[in-house]
Amino acid sequence: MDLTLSGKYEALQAEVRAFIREHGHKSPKVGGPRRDPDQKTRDWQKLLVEHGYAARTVPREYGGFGAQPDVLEAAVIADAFAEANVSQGLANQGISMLVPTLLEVGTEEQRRAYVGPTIRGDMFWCQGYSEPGSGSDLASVQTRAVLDGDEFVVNGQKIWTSSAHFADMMFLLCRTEPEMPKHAGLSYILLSMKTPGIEVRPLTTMTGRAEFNEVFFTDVRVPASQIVMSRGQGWHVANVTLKYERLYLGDANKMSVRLRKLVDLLQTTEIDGEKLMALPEYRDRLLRIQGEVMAWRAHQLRLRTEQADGVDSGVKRLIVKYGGTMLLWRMSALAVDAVGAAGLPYDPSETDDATAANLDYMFDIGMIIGGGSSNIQKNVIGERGLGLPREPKTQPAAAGGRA
Amino acid sequence: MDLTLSGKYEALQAEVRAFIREHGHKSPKVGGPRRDPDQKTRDWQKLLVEHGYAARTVPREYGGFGAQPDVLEAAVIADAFAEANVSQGLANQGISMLVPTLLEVGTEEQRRAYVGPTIRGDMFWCQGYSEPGSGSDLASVQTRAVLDGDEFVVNGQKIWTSSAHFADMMFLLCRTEPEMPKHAGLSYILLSMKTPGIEVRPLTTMTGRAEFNEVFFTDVRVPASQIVMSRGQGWHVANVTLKYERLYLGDANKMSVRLRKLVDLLQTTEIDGEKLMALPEYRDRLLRIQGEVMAWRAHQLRLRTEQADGVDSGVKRLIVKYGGTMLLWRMSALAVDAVGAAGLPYDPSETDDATAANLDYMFDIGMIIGGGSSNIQKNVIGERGLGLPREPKTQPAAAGGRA
Amino acid sequence: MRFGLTEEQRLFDDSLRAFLADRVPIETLRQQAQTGRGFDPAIWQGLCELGLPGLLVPESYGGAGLGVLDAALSAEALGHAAAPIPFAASAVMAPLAFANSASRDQQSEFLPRIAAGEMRVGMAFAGIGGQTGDATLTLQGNRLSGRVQGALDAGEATHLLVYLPDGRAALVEAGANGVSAQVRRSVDRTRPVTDLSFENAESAVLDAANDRMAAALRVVDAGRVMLAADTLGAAQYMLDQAVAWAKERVQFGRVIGSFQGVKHTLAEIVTMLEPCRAFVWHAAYAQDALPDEARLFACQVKAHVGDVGREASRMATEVHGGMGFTDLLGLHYWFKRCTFDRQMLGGPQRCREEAARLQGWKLAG
Amino acid sequence: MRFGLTEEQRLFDDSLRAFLADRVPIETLRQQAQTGRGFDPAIWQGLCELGLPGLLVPESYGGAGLGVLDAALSAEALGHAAAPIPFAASAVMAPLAFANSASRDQQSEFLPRIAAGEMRVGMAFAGIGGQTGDATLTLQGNRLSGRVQGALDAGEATHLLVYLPDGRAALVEAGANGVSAQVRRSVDRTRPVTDLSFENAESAVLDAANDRMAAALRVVDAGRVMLAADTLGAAQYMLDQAVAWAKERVQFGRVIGSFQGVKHTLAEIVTMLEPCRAFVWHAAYAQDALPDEARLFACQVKAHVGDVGREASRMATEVHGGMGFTDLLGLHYWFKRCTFDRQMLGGPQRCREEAARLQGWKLAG
Repeated sequence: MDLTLSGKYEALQAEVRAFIREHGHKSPKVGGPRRDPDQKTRDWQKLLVEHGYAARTVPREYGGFGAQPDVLEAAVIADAFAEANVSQGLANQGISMLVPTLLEVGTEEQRRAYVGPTIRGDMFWCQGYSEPGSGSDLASVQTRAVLDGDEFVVNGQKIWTSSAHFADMMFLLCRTEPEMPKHAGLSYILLSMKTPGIEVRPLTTMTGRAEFNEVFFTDVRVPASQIVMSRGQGWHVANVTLKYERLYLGDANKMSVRLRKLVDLLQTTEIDGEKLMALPEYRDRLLRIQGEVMAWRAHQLRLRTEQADGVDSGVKRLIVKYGGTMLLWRMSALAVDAVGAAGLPYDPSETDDATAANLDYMFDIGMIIGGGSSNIQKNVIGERGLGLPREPKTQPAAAGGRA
Repeated sequence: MDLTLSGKYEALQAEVRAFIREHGHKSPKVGGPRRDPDQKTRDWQKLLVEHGYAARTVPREYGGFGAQPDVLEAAVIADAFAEANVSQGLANQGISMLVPTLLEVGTEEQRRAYVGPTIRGDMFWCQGYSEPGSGSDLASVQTRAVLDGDEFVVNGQKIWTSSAHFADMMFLLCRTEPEMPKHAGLSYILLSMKTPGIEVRPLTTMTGRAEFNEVFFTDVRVPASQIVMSRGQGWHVANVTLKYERLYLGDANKMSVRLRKLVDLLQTTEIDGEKLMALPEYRDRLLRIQGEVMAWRAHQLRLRTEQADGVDSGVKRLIVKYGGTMLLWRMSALAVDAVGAAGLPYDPSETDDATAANLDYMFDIGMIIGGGSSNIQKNVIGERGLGLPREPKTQPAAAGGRA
Repeated sequence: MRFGLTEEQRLFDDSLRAFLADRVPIETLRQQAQTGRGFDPAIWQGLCELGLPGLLVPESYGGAGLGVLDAALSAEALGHAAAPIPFAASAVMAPLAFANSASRDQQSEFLPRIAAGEMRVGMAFAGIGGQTGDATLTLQGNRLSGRVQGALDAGEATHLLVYLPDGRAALVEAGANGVSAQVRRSVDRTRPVTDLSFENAESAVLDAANDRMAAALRVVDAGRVMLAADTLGAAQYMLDQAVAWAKERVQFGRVIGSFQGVKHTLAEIVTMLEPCRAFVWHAAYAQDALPDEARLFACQVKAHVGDVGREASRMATEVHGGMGFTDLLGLHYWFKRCTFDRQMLGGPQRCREEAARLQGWKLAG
Repeated sequence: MRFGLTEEQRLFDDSLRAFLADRVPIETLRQQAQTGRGFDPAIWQGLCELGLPGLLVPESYGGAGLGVLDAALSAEALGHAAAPIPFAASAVMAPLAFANSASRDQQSEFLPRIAAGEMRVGMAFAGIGGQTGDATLTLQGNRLSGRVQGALDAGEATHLLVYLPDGRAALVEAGANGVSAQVRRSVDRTRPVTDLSFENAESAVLDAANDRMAAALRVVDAGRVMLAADTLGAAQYMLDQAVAWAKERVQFGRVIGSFQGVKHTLAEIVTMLEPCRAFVWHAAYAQDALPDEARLFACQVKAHVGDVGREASRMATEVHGGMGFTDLLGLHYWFKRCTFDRQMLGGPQRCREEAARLQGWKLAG
């Protein structure tokens, strides 16, 4: 264990701080609205990639900075940005999930074509996984892709597709071998959202925003070379992606940022002239949350070290999404209680503290559900993490619904 | 809704208070040790039955007081005893579970033979349900009773049998029709613990006390007339009993008594010179618990009114055991935190506050597990209470254990 | 003694719920949510015919002369329907305010109009009740000045009744000189919150109570019980929907309600929610019949049901999976109903703090 | 930088755990539980050979000169084994007390004896550390009088080290004149608590620190981290056992671990417990390397792991059904280990209160 900054890291810290002093004014607002990134955001992303403050460990040949994984470097950079309240760049499904997936199982051509533009913010991805009838039971997706010459012809419907209304590309899980058992009949295909036959309809959520979409495919033709790995291996690839999603969704840095905001909120908000921090129940809840955040922060440092060492973290990794999203929701719940009745007015296009609290409070429930609901997460933790037996197959008679 | 005391109830209240003033000194200690009741306890019980303060609604022909069910009468009596901190008499499995079961489904002979002595404290019962291999899956019990002439011959083993070391009688769930499907092959038999062939071995629990026993049966002969209802109906009878157990185990009066004790404890205990009640986290937890106790207390009044009206309370009744035992455990957990480090010395034969707190804290876990674990309770609530479908039958292949 | 509802209460509840089921379908909710003003004239008219606005108004003034428990049953039904109409302030707290603090003349003037449904009263509290936000009100004679945020039921109110920190209340007409009301769409699109400001506005001052502050707190308490009842109804609706969904939705070849994960979640919801019903009844009854315990009940029921409502509404949403998170089923209207109720008139934190002070449980300095 | 263990730490941990697995079978635990004095000479001897008592003693005094993190790893291993031997006070807090507050001469006299395992130190705190119970100690010169309850590791101690409210510490020999120790079997039969009383007892006063109170609190903090680590080990053991049980026990024709009810319970335990490991490491490391954050880490890790230990140990017991509740499997020894750790040196409530004060988060009066 060594969390001290040796010479090399002190130098990096100084470098990042100098960068922020010089360029920080170009940063978009931290925790800004969840929408199509504007030019300012894209420019900022390029600057970060160029300096190695984003996509730091992506190899140079694919447009990254090519640094060796180093958990302290990552922490030094993250801390410097956080202390200056400056954006650490884009965090989206393309960067957090597709890029590591392609680096792990993509072809050389796919990496060269997609990694660079994605990390620079020039190419946005959406995830074509869930369908109306396939939520928790992801492997049951019905969207079909039939090989016709050297093209797949895609028909079907996806749902919960965030960013589809402005994404350039989609990574799509679809059925190519309908005669195979359900997990063995899937493929994972990359396609342009500009391909003819794709229709995107916005899907409004409880937040009042259209954070998701439904996507309809009618005879959408995609070159066969756009498959990742090969036919029937889509379930494997999807699970590689989900592994990264699980980490992305329980991010401890997000907890740290929120914790700091909560402390502020409780130190500045009053009820009938008393500061919330002076009211016992508010303070107690903050203290408990602080303890939990400290635990998850340490856990994340441990995971990053293991990742840098090339160790498979097993159950330690599998718990992050479930544990992290639940804690984040409890943090937004405290924020909602802090803004109280005066925070009830709500227009989801605003960005003030009260709106952010109420928006997070609802959006976080989407995060708990999305990417595998808590029940699915607990199955995964129990089965893959602890080696517990799967739910036994049921007798066919019991399979029917009962109204 | 009418919680006022009309004339009749005011008179009852005055009567009970007068009784307590005159006889209260004969009461055993409230919440005393969990062991074979002594003569003082038995005498007190008889006095209560005689005056109708225990077994009040049990018909006179079976030795009770024969009053009509009246939720307010019960509340007036309970409150008067509680405010005077005087014992309300015996609460054991015979009185709380077997007596109502016999009144519901027993024969006239059985009621006459057993109800009176049981409510007077002259006859103690133990419950022969669980077996080493049949805990949650109670219907799988293997203890056999084979009819031989006009006697059943019982062989097998029971476990978790509280009071077996001093009980006079047992109500036994056993298998009489091994060729029938498991739920249809059971019978419910009443037998004397003095019958030859019964061996009782104490079973020590985490509390350090032998609160339970193992009971071994070797060719134990029981008259065939001792069956309740008929052969193969044991599962039905057992469920009648369990219905009463579920109420008994989540008793809101126990919560009220504990709440009062907790308030005392927090107002008298200090850490480094500060009263616990003045320390925010202790006080907050007490306040939250108080709110929950108020809810369960009201819920119990509602259930009693429904019971008096002959209404089947459905899911309202099914939630009591799970919800009540969990809350009671959280109450004892707060008591343990209140006595703190100074409360760690532990001799389970003592009865001081610290020992009681630590003992309850462990025994309450037994209460959560006993009479159907929380998982079983939640199945029952979901299936019988909310009408959700049962777990589908699994394919035989999946049934085997996996180590 | 009986702990339960009377036959009359059941019948009234049935007819109210039948009316709401008929008149507040999800399409109506969605339309009302566009305005967010918490008032639908047609529904209001129907509720007036049922006598809802006059529930607590004495019979001598044209009301039904019923009690807080009757009002709580109605609040539960309204929460269950997520009905976009004023109730807690307009039909419960305001009549109580008049009963507790108004002169005989004031009662004669206003209570019949409330009972008839022609007068709808938005209410706000300054410095009592545990609201966050601005609250600076002053009275000079009968002239009201200052601001207060977070008024309840003020979306289409004809009158505004505001409490000052000293327990006096001032009634103004909504459109009068010097009165301005900014109606703001809230998280809960079925009920707005309104920011009020007054500049030397003419008011009727309600100050006939022997103990002003005690009278004011009784009004707050009744409001808290109403909000708890509303949450109970909304959370019960979400549970009902989640149970129905769990019986229909198939995943992995089984209806999801047959999985213990879902089944146990629903069991947990009902285990925490069902005792809240008796608690709300008891707390409501206490407002009329148990004066020594009324405040403790009001604080604790608001806090406890608020906490249960939060958990139950999240868990019921989770049972619906992604569909619960979208607008497609409209389930979120009930989730937000719970959110609104929780924050209004003091959240659980604040209510428990009041409960502690009531009982003399003081913190160390 | 690395957030993880070194190869040396892993190797030491492996050998310690192998020793404990070999030497502390359940039969030994049961025998020790009869005495409840928390000391088994054979195990102690083996641990001395592994160098455990001298882990934190500087090399110049015959110890290993390692840090609080190394000690925390050992505490976790001891908790995992429910080892009935003194550690937190005797092998961690006492050496730190000498390092922080003793004179050079005192260090020379006592530290080598601690490292050699011939001196075992029971410790108690009066007026600091958040203990409940009696605590009235006074020093006149080097003469100690008064009483203090709840001493740790004093079951078979050769010496007793007690802290006074002003941060000074006094060391006495266990058998000396005027010293009496009442060893009391605790809920946790693997570790007793001891009530001490002194009557004009001769002591060595440790008072060489520049800031007495800060020095004393560093000792408390290290002890809190040890107790958290012990809980982590004990709760991990219970989880391991519950997982194994869930894979073996058959009910309703299936191993119970295939039911979501059981599976999800185990998933919840590991989700709360596993991050505690990194938290304990971080907190332990902070004691040596991050002075500005050391106290906050110690308070919060004690509180959080104490809460997790309570829930995890109950849930793991529940997974075992009735068997978990009996003495048959002996699982309760670990449950009680968690109970003991939680209460010693301040429970979660007290520790979080200290964390709040540290950060200037004051309550309203």
